[in-house]
Amino acid sequence: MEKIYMDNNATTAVKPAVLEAMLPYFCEQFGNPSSVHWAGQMVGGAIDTAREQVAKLLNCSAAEVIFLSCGSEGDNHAIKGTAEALKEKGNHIITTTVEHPAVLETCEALEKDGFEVTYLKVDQDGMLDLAELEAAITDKTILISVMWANNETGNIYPIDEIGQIAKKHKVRFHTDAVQAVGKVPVDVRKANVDMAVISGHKIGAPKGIGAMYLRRGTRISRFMHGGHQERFRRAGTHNVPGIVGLGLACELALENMDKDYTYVRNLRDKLEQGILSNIPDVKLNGHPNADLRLPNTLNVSFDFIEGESLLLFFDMKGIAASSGSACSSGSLEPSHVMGAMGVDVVLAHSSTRFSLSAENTESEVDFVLEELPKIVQRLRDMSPLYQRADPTPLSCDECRMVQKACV
Amino acid sequence: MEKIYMDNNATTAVKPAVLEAMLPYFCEQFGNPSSVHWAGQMVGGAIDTAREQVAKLLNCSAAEVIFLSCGSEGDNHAIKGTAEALKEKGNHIITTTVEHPAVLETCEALEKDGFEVTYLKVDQDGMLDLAELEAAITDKTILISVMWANNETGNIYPIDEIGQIAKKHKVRFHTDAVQAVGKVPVDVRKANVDMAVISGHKIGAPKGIGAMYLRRGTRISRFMHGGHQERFRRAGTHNVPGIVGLGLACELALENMDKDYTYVRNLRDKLEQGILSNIPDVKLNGHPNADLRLPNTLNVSFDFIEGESLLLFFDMKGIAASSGSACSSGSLEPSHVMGAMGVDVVLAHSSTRFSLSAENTESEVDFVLEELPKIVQRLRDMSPLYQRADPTPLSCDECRMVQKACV
Amino acid sequence: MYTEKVMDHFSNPRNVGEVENANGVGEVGNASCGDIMRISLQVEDNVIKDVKFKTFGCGAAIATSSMVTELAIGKTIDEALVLTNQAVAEALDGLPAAKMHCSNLAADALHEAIKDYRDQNS
Amino acid sequence: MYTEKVMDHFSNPRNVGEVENANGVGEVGNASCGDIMRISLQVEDNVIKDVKFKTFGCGAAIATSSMVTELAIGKTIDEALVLTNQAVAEALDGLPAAKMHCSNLAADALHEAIKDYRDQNS
Ligand SMILES: Cc1ncc(COP(=O)(O)O)c(C=O)c1O
Ligand SMILES: Cc1ncc(COP(=O)(O)O)c(C=O)c1O
Repeated sequence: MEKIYMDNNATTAVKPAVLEAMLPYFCEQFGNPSSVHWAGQMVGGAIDTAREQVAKLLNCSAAEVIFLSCGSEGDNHAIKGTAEALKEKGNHIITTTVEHPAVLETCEALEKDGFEVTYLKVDQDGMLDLAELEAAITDKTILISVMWANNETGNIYPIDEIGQIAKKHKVRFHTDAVQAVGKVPVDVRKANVDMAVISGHKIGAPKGIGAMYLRRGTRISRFMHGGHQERFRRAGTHNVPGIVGLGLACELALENMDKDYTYVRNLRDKLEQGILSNIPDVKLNGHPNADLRLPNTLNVSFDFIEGESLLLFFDMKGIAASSGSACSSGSLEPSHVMGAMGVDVVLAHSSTRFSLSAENTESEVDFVLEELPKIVQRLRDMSPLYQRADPTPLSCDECRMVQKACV
Repeated sequence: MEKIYMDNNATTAVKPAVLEAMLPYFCEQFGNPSSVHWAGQMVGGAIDTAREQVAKLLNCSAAEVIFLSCGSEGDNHAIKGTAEALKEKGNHIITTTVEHPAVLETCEALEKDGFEVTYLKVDQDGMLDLAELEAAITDKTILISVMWANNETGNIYPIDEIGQIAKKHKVRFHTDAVQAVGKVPVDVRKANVDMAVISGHKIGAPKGIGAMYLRRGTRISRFMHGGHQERFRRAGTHNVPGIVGLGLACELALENMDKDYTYVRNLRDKLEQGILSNIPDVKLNGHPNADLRLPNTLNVSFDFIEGESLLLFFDMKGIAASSGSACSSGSLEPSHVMGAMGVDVVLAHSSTRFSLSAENTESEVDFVLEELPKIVQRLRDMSPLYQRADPTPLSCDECRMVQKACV
Repeated sequence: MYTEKVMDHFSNPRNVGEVENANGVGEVGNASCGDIMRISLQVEDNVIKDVKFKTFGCGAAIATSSMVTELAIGKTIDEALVLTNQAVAEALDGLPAAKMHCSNLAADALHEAIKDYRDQNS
Repeated sequence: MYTEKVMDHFSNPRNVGEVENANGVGEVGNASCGDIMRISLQVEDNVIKDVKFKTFGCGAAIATSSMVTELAIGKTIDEALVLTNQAVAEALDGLPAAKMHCSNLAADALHEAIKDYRDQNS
């Protein structure tokens, strides 16, 4: 069976050229770059090069790039490090209800430590009201954290405008750029961002490596205490192969972005139109204007059915996608992003994300468009909600308790 | 020129079998193990296997193993996570003056947050007084953190006895086992340890992966907030190739420990005896009883000369070792471990660590023993301290200030 | 993640649908939780002659529903009433830990349907 | 880490030792910091006829010491006094940032030696 991978927002395959660039750094150039001797010195240049490559993609200087282990670490570091460093200045943080858990749960943890967090609502298209954002700023506000693009819907947020607002009010601005980077231009200087986080495995580099842009002069406390690596900003022996891989992936992303994502956008648009026009009771999640979404992301809900079973039927056809259903994500509730957008709970459970890459082909899209209607119909025929007369039973406290117990 | 790598406590080459095991997980089995589809499911088993392999080496159950990005992260997580989780119970932590910076600086950071930390002194051999440790325990003590073996001297601490003391007083016990694991038996169950940290790149796995043993039922706060990975204990997409590599490296370590480290011990002993008997004014750092040190580690000071220049002359002969000199480590002061042992400051600056592996050969040791005396003599002839009449100028406040400015 | 048996029942679910002229119908779960199971029965002389399910839910929910219909058919209602969710899971060679509670309610749905039958016929 | 010139001066240091019958000796640094530089001079008619160094310290310390002796030799003491640590570093094609202050004291040692010469001869 042919495998069709349409879950690139979850993770990507390492690009062959990236793996090849990494290979010498496992067994041969294996030194610790902090070491004085040949084994250490022979890898230092590779790290410098990678730092330049990352800096170029983000349009910052190499000295503003910190390597770390993943996107989650970057978000934790940026937010907790700011909270700790600026706690004399204020205790208020502004973020949104649609952030990744690495931001949301970090903010929730800070709330327990006495910080106050404003979680900005989004509208039904998943977009922010910038007037509301600006109005939320108080003289205690030390940080605005808004993701560059949303992982589930692909919605792109107006980072440049938010950067202007942050600058005007002299509030630090962090953006989780994990999903945006490599797919759309991410220019931290132009956007007036102080901190931006990226993750290797979303752009063809391996898992276990990420980076943070930290604008020169930005005061931040350490998150990972220990050695003097990364100029005392991140302890832990450098992950040299990972860093080399991330560097090259950034270079390739910059080089190929236009070409790759024009192509991907066409595929995605075809998939989108095919689904919306051929399957009844389907809802597009995210902004209806496709220009305001990442060119590779499509999120749709198929009414009356649940996401995990949809994914499993996809899987039997070799199609890999993802779902906002609680059952498939391991969380307690269906996607908080769908919830924030006011998507009906049944639709939230069936929200399905297709996230494409330049590796996908038109015939893969055709195949999905051919199989999808049959699978949806089959599950609908099995569903007690489909063509139902009485109202959908919605909430049940007991069941919710049972559910909490199951984690 | 032949390259002789004797800096395995800094980092190790990835074992070829380990790299081979990792390779399929970059480009082919690249899925996110949290995903429902084939791409995710095909890697889940690999993670389970790796977890078993780590658990077997540490003698714990697989469910007690948490994967994370490095040793430093493990130490941060164990200590900060305990401090946060048990802060209602007490605010006192006991550790030692010879811990790795990942422990020491984490404790120092906690002191700023109102925790009290006892840093146990060591004697001139670098050993602890267990009566002093026990006497330091108060009803506010929530954590004892003592490394299993020291990275600079190789000293092995009496973890079993400390485990008994911790158990008797019902205090949680964390050990940084980064240097011990794979070189000497690390049995967390026997030792009554609650938390133990290991790092891949010290045992032939790649950089950027580590693990923590967390005894079942041990309450700990999150360090990395975000996704539900590792049963809500560590956010961030799993570093699948790294995890696979760490697993196999643990299996190989268990399999080969006896054989490899009997061999390594012989080499180390030969190097040790050769240096001590052929070079005047040399001091052994660490416990004189070699059984109480890691079988691969030798730390010696060559009086009158400074470590970095020694390392650079070594390097010209292809020999990679490391030094406790401030100049070579990027820190402000010469090794805090040498300081804690009361080593004279000049000797501390010349402390040199040879850390061997099973890849080293007897002819390499012979070569080092042949070159070393010449290098030492050459540097001594250049040193104003060698055969000096007047006393060594020791401290200079101005210069210390200059030094602080240079980081 | 799932056993072969689960995948078999999930991909080829037995007894999908609604029993015509059912004399007992039970439904458990709700949309918020992401699982709704509906069982309809035809009981004759205390024996379950026909049973069908409709389920909105994940793989485990569908597989347990399918399995419970197989286990129930031909049983007396007293026998069916001692069927537990646990027994259904075991008949499927087990379920992932996270699914044991949330999506394993098929026996409950069956019991609800039997209760409905009894309520109607007493 | 180090430039070729640094490595050259470090691995083949010029003018190591102690000038016999020196008429000026200067020493800077201390053991705590890990750098001690000692310069001895032979001055004749205000010109540095001979200069040697002994240094305890890292690669940068040794290389700057060697370089300063090369730069100083043949200079008048007034010329030598305007030699800066910065100029020494530049003559070596630069030093790593972390070494610019800590290990770059060779010109200071030279100035101390000249001061000693003047103190002795005034
Ligand atoms: C004793 C000890 N603990 C912790 C660490 C930190 O490990 P990592 O570099 O993986 O963060 C090291 C190595 O540098 C070490 O030797
Ligand atoms: C928007 C966003 N932020 C953060 C992350 C976390 O990245 P990582 O898995 O590298 O920790 C992800 C991906 O999971 C993401 O999509």
